[in-house]
Amino acid sequence: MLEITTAHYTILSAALFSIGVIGVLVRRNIIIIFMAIELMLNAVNINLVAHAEQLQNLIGQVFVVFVIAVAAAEAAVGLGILLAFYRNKETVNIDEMNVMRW
Amino acid sequence: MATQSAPIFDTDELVINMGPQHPSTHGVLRLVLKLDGERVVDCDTVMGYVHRGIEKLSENRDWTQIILLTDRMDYVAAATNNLGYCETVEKLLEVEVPRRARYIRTILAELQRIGSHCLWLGTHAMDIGAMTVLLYAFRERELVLDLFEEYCGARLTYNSMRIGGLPLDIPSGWDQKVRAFCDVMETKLPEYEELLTNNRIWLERTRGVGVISGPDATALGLCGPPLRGSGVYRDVRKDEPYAAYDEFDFEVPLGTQGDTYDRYLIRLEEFRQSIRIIRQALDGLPEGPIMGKVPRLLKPKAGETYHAIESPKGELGYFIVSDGRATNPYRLRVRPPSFCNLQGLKPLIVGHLVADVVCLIGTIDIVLGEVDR
Amino acid sequence: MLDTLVIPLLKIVVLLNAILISVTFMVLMERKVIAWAQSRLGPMRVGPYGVLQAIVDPIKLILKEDITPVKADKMLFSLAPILSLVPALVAFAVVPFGGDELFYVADINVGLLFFLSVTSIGVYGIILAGWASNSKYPLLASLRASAQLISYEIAVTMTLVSVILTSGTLSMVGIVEAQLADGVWYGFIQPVAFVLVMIGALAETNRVPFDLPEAETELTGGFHTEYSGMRFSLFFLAEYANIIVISAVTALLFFGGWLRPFPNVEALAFLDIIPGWIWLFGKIFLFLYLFMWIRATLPRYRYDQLMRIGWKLLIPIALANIVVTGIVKVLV
Amino acid sequence: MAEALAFYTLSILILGLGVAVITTPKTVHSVVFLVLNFLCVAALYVVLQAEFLAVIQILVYAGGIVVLYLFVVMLVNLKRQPEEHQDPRRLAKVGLVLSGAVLVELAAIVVYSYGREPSSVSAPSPAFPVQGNIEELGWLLYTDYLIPFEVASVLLLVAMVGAIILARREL
Repeated sequence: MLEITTAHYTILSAALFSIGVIGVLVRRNIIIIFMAIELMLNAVNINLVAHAEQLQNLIGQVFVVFVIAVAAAEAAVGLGILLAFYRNKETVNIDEMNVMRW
Repeated sequence: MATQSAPIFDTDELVINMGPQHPSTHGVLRLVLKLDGERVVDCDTVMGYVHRGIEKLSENRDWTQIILLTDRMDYVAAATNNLGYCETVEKLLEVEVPRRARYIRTILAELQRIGSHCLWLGTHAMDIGAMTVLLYAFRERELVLDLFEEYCGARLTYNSMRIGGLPLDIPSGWDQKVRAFCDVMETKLPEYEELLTNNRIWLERTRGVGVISGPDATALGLCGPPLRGSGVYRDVRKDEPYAAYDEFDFEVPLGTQGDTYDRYLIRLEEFRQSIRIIRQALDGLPEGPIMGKVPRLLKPKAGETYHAIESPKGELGYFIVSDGRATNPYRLRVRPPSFCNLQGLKPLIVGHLVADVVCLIGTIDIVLGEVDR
Repeated sequence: MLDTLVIPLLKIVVLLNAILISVTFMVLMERKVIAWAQSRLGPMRVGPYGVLQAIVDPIKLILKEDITPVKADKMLFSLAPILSLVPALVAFAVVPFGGDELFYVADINVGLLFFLSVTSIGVYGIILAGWASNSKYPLLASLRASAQLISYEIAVTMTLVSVILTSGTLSMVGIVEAQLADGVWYGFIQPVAFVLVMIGALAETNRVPFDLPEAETELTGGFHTEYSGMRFSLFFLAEYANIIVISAVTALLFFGGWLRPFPNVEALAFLDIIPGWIWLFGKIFLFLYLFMWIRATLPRYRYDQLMRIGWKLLIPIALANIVVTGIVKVLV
Repeated sequence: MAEALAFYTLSILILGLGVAVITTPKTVHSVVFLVLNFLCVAALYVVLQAEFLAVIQILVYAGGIVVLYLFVVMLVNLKRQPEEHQDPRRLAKVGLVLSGAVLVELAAIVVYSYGREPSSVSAPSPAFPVQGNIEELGWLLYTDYLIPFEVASVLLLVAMVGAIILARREL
């Protein structure tokens, strides 16, 4: 129990990932859904870093750098779309985003 | 989609109240600004927070008591208010004012212009963030106030003139002090200029901000430095000389661009011209009485008159109707320069950023006591 | 136990107290410096030449009533000042006040990046303060502030890359030692970077001429309009702690930290009599004075001009500086 | 001992804040919890000896991306919460069950892979020692992973341009 192995980190990562999944599936506010996706990305990152440490190999960390870069891009574009959508429809409810055009 | 409706509100529009309690509305002016981001798309000027009914009150005061009320209009330039009122009544009464009194009045009015412009410069610079200029300008304004205190005992509301002349002759040695002040002021002006005139940030904040063309300015009824900043030659001191201005040699600075920077330069130049006028007046100060021949009981003939002077803010006019029976005016109406210049605020503001709003309130140089009366 | 826990904790306690006390005296110093610049006297009532004002002011602020607006978001309203102050204090963890281990809390291999990242957290305090107040002026100010801080953070970070390239290390102690090894302060090798960092520092600490988030004459006080008492003073502390830490980092990166001038010129060795931390404090003091001097002199930029300077001037110059530094580094 | 203490404290914080992010009714509070969550994750990276990533996590995630979220939340001044608008076609409970399934699946994978052979994944000879990892990380990024690195920069450029175009008034 007191010795922390990679398994511990993997379980933490799995739990955080599940929280993210719950957020995506249950909430309707698209901003919260975006944040849940960020949680999931973080869960993945924890996993990568933990394994990088276990395997004494930095490639996992390199991947985290890429994940962060992709997350930044995703946030920028996603929130841009969200703002454009909000300006037209006055809502951030994902259920109302059911048309491809507005 | 059937449920699609017009937007309930624009996401970007924000209505804010600037004032009546705001550090840079120079009193209790209230501006209702509609903002798109930081840009002002609409502006509503609300005033009247210091309305004291000075015009109405005047109808129940006798002619001399009203001088006291005029002090309270433009309270940073009380002497010019006194001057404008007294000259109007003198015109109505057809009273000749002695030359010495007219000279001293001119000196007082020009000192007042310097004092008022000091206050304007300080607060305007403060609004744009240059804190030190405020203190520097107030340091010199303090000297003006000292001179006034020595002349009439008051520092803000002077009540310094009487119908037909002046209540007091200048104290002995006062003219030397005024001369010394002129010298001091001349050395201090470069200090302000050093801090502002060529300051890059000051240029960026004032150049091209609040541009108004000459015809537009005339159409809006602007007066004083805002009008001259747009290149319109209009100065009551030159056009319809009063007091002793026709005897002095001075220039009226004009702007070319009509922006905030031009108005700033004009007022700075007016400092210099005021000093020039004061020096000429002191040099040529004639001996003689300070009160004209004024009847004991002031009872002008029935009739009306309008007389305007150039106050630091612009054209200050008084319109007085006398019914010939009472010892008080039948109607007194003031044309306050601040009020007229405030008309120009909205066209200046719309389209600019919030930060420019304070800069533009500063540049038209209003005093709310005068706007509301 | 003693080395891993007690001594670091002791250092932290000493450092925190030193910061807080120096902030109060810095406020006094600012008031005095600006007063002299404006031909005034400044505080004169409390103690000789008003020196005790530094003690009276905090007491006054603590005793003031703490007002929470009814419509404010209570949780965030309370959280915002804390979020503002904590990063400012945490940033001191990597600031070495001397080469000896006694003078710093931690010398980590990512020291400079740590400093940048921690200061980037400070923006939350400002945004949340503006939002939680549920008031328009603070909201406007906090939007300004967040855009400003993020923009200038990018500029500063990019500029510091060229310093990192020159020194080859991210450790604060390492950077100063690299300056000793190179025999020259980086302010002389990287003058462009120094100027950029100084401008960025003014913007990041919300100082004149970039003090838009708290532009009193425009926004009635900025993001902390609705704050009073101790919460307000936390923002105050944060701002001044930020100024001190950014002055310290600038001194370390560009002015050789605790090194004497011309550290490798033997003829000046007699200057070594003065201990290193005094050199550093002197340099920090100089920068603080510079901040105050600028505040007393300059007007304020407008929002769009500020953004233009940040994005169209500082960032391109910083990028060009990186390229030039890289080329020189490869060639030399 | 110290690692265990740090791990458990941080885990509880990370999970608790994660739950708070998706359950809080106010969006702004969610964002704040997300920031705190990211800070805790950064601390976890320090425990895992990835200091550089920890700092990058704070600098980019907490200091950049989440500020963007906060910005959007402040701009999108909601009059009504989306949750008040019920769409009968969407059932929250189904989502909950599905996510439960994901959790079970993940747990199963973990238990399966670690429970059976605890020592099957022993450390191979390290190609890059983790000590002082910035230099090695930089070395890797600019040699073996140069092309992905450059592609990532292009991605960011595209995202930046895209975001600017999307955020313009007339689309």
